[in-house]
Amino acid sequence: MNLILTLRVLVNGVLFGTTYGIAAVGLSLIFGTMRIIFFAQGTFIIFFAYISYWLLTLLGIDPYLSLIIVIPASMLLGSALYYGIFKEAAANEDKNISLLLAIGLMYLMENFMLVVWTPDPRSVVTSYTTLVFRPFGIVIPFTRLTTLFIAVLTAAGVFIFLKKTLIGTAVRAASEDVVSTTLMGINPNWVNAVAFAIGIGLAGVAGVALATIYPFDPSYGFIFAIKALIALALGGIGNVYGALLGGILLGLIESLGSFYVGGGWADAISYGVFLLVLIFRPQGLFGGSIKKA
Amino acid sequence: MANQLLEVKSVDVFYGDVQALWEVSIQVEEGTIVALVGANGAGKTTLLKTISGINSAARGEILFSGEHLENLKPQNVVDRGIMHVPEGRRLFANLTVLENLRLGAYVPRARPFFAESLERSFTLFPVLQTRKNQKAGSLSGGEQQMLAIARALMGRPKLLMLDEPSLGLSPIFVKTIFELISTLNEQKATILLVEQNINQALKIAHQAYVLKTGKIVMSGAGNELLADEEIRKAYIGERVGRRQR
Amino acid sequence: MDSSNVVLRLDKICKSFGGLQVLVDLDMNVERDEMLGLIGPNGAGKSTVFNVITSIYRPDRGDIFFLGEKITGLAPHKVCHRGISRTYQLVKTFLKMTVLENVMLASVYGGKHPDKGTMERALETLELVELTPRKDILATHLTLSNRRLLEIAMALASMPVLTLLDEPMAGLTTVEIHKLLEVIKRARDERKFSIIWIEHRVDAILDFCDRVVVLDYGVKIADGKPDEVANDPKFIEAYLGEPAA
Amino acid sequence: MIDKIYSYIKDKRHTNIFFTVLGALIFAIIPLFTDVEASYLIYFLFLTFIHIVIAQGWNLIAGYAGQISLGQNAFFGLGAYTTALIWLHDITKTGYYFDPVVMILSGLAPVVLAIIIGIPLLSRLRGDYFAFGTLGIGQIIIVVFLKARAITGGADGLHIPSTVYESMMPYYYTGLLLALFAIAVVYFITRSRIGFALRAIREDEMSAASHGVFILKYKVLAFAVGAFLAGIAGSLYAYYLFHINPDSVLNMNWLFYPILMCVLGGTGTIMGPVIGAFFMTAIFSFGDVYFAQTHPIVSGVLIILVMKFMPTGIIGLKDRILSRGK
Repeated sequence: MNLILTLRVLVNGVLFGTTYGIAAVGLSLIFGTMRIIFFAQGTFIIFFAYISYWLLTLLGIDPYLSLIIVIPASMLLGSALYYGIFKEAAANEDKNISLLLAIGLMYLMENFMLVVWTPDPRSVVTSYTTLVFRPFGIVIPFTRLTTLFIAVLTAAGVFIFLKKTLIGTAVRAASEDVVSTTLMGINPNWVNAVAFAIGIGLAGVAGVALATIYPFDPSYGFIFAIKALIALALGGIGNVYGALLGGILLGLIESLGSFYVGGGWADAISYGVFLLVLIFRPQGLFGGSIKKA
Repeated sequence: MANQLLEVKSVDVFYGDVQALWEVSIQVEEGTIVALVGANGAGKTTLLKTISGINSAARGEILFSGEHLENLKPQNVVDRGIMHVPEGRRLFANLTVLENLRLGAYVPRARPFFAESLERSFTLFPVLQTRKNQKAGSLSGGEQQMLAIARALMGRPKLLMLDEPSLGLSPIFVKTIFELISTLNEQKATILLVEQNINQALKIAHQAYVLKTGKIVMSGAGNELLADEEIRKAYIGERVGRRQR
Repeated sequence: MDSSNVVLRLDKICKSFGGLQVLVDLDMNVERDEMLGLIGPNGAGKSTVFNVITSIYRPDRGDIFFLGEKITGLAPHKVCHRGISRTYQLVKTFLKMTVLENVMLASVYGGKHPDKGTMERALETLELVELTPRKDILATHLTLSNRRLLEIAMALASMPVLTLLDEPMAGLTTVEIHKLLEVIKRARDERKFSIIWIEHRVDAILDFCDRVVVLDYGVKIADGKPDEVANDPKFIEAYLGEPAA
Repeated sequence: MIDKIYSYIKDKRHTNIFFTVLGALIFAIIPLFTDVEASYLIYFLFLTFIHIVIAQGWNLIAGYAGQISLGQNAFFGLGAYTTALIWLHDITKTGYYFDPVVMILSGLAPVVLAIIIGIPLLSRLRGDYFAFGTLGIGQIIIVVFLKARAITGGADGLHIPSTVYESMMPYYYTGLLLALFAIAVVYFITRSRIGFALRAIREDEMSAASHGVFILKYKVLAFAVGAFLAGIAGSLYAYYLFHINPDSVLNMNWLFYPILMCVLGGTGTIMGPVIGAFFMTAIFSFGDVYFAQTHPIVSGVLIILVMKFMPTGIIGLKDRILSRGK
């Protein structure tokens, strides 16, 4: 049944791609206000996957329930990171320094995790880990479906925040013109800190979601950062909505790539697509052109 | 002298090693229009940016209702009641008209009056009401300038600073903008206006200062300066405007 | 039309940014060894003309001919090799390089010249702008006026046929302006080349240029001898705004 | 006579040359006074030399031309694999240890990759976007090497027969020579007319172009030379490891080490990466010996602290202290 197989591949791609999508939305927000790619995003995702793992194994807290702790904690951590590390670099508008700071942070986090959790892969195992639905012969694991659900919910939450709240509008405004926002009386540090809080908060959500689906180890953070970056580029850097679509598209590309070309090639294919997009359509596949102020 | 809303006293400003303003002093009386005129590069925009806290003054004082502004960040200056409409408008092009206006009323001082201010803006600029859900970037140049001014008014400014509001607009819109500035003033707004359109600016200004290479070279009532032949020299040089040589 | 004497010809150049027409069907000629002034109010499109000539922007429509050959769309460095050099409104010298290194860069990469070595040309040009005593200090330590002179030296070090000067006098004091004018005059006497000169100081343009082109909203509104242009009402209106009353 | 030497050194242009030559002489005689086969010092210096080579490569592209490359691990790994493959198949028929031809070829293979990838990336992308574009080169090379199992041995990698190993001596001197070579290459490129172009591009691309600099050509050149240096560093490392696989020569440490060393010492200066390499290797080696597990955390903290408090590196620290005294 080739059709069913293809469908299964597609569904899996979408289900997994949403995790990339949430990560990319976080990257996109931080990029919008700070103009830097926050390389450590992937590493933080893995970090929160470990936190979720700890909460389960040490305290017996269900991963999905742990979101109640992880989301506020990660948002707090995000704003603390901004004020502690990135504030001066943001004020000096020195992008290279911010970039290297992010690299340093990623390096630090990854090695921290190696020490605390060793390089051996861990996975979160619960009673529902092996639960599977089979509508029309398509195999859909329960955890992936939940991930999709959480991703959609989170993305909707972020979009509503950006669209409906005043501070959300300010974040979008700052990603267009920071000076102009300060002339409205908006404190740029506040906006950046909010972007960081949401960015790392999304890493928290993505981390928990990832932990329920896949075994993970510390080095996976770097790969995930690249994946999120690819998703971002596909969607258009700075385009928050595009980032989510870009993530789903990347999930599809990987899923189709590993099915039709062979497992292991998926990384190379998605990277190839990424390069082509960067070179020929730097504004991304969705939406209009990048407007230069 | 009556109520001085803004007093700039002997301000020096540098860009790196280069001095851009030399002992500049101006006063803005409450309820008046004050114009800053002068050639490009004379330091008009620099002065506005210094008042609004984007640039910092190396020396001198800036007093607003008697309060020092020199070391405040731009967001805190806005908090005190100064709204600055920068050159080139700098709207948030991908945000809607309404969202732009909402951000104009961001400061806590103005936020509670949002609905009231919005109504006033829509009365002043009916066209903005019809386009309120359109992206700011899709407006025409003149409409964008209106939105920029409306956005600043949302902040309920005690002082409104306009940097080249007529720049890049077609002559018809230039006229509209100047009429608007007069109207605002009749409604008791205090306005500090930077303009290259010298005739129009001086015509509506109560008081004017002429800047040349970072220094105030002349000042006086708008209509006095308008009649003064010297100002043309200060502005675009000796030979322009003379009938015959 | 006798075109043998024309070095640069713009043919119906159009350029717009995001729906805003910046240049509209612009025709313009520069003759050999001519000093052409390009003036107009802020936002008239003057700098865009330079950016189009030096291929930083590609025109939407129209063509540019230099020494009889089409140069539209040529890479910027190739335009320089053909013999067009320029300065920028915001001085763009290389701050972390010494004065001599800056000029060397221009003479090494600006184009090949059989008779003179690159070092010889660099030193000679520095002499021309009187910066020889400062040749070993970093450009960042120069004053603004010396940085402008350095940028002019860089523009001349490639032995150009045509040089584009973008507001070389902006931000300078009267004394510095006199020196700059002197240097440009001397360079022209010694080297023989054409200049297009954008300037806000209209008096200087009228005094020094052989011919003046006036732009307003991207449209050429006057083109002629300085005296004719100075008394053209269209020009005065473009500059001062509509006459008051 | 002494006065003459002193004034020669005092001249800023000669200081770097003087210290490099002096350093080279000192390092050249060190093995005469130590037990080369047992000394940790020799191993430490050997590692430092490799680090200097790859750091100078990044220094040229990022520090001098201003284009941050995040793909140096790909070039390093490609160089290592090239050496291993030529050695195993005896392609050059020379077959001896530290064959210069093999090492040069191992530098050239990354150059080809750098040119193929560099031209489209550098002609279309600026700043961050270029950095992103280079980021995945390492990943794509890993995938290719894993998949081309017949040639590369897949995840297990390639084994060079370690029986040829006799002494640490040739490693040490080859490393020293390559480090000097890398310093000299970057020094002479930056002092030549190419150096003008690179520095101009770093400061302002548009202005450089309007002064006649063919920007793409020089950016690609810097990228390619950086790849060459990474490649020969990889080659030397392959000779040392005997067993190379994606994990050992393509891991992201080889992406971060050069950045870390340049940033630590001072990017865009000739001696910065050298100082940075000594510092970083010392810290890492010390950490390896005394607290093996946690030392990479320390280096992460170090990057952050350096970027936060002395963004111009150790070299820049000197200038900052001097200017504070003013």
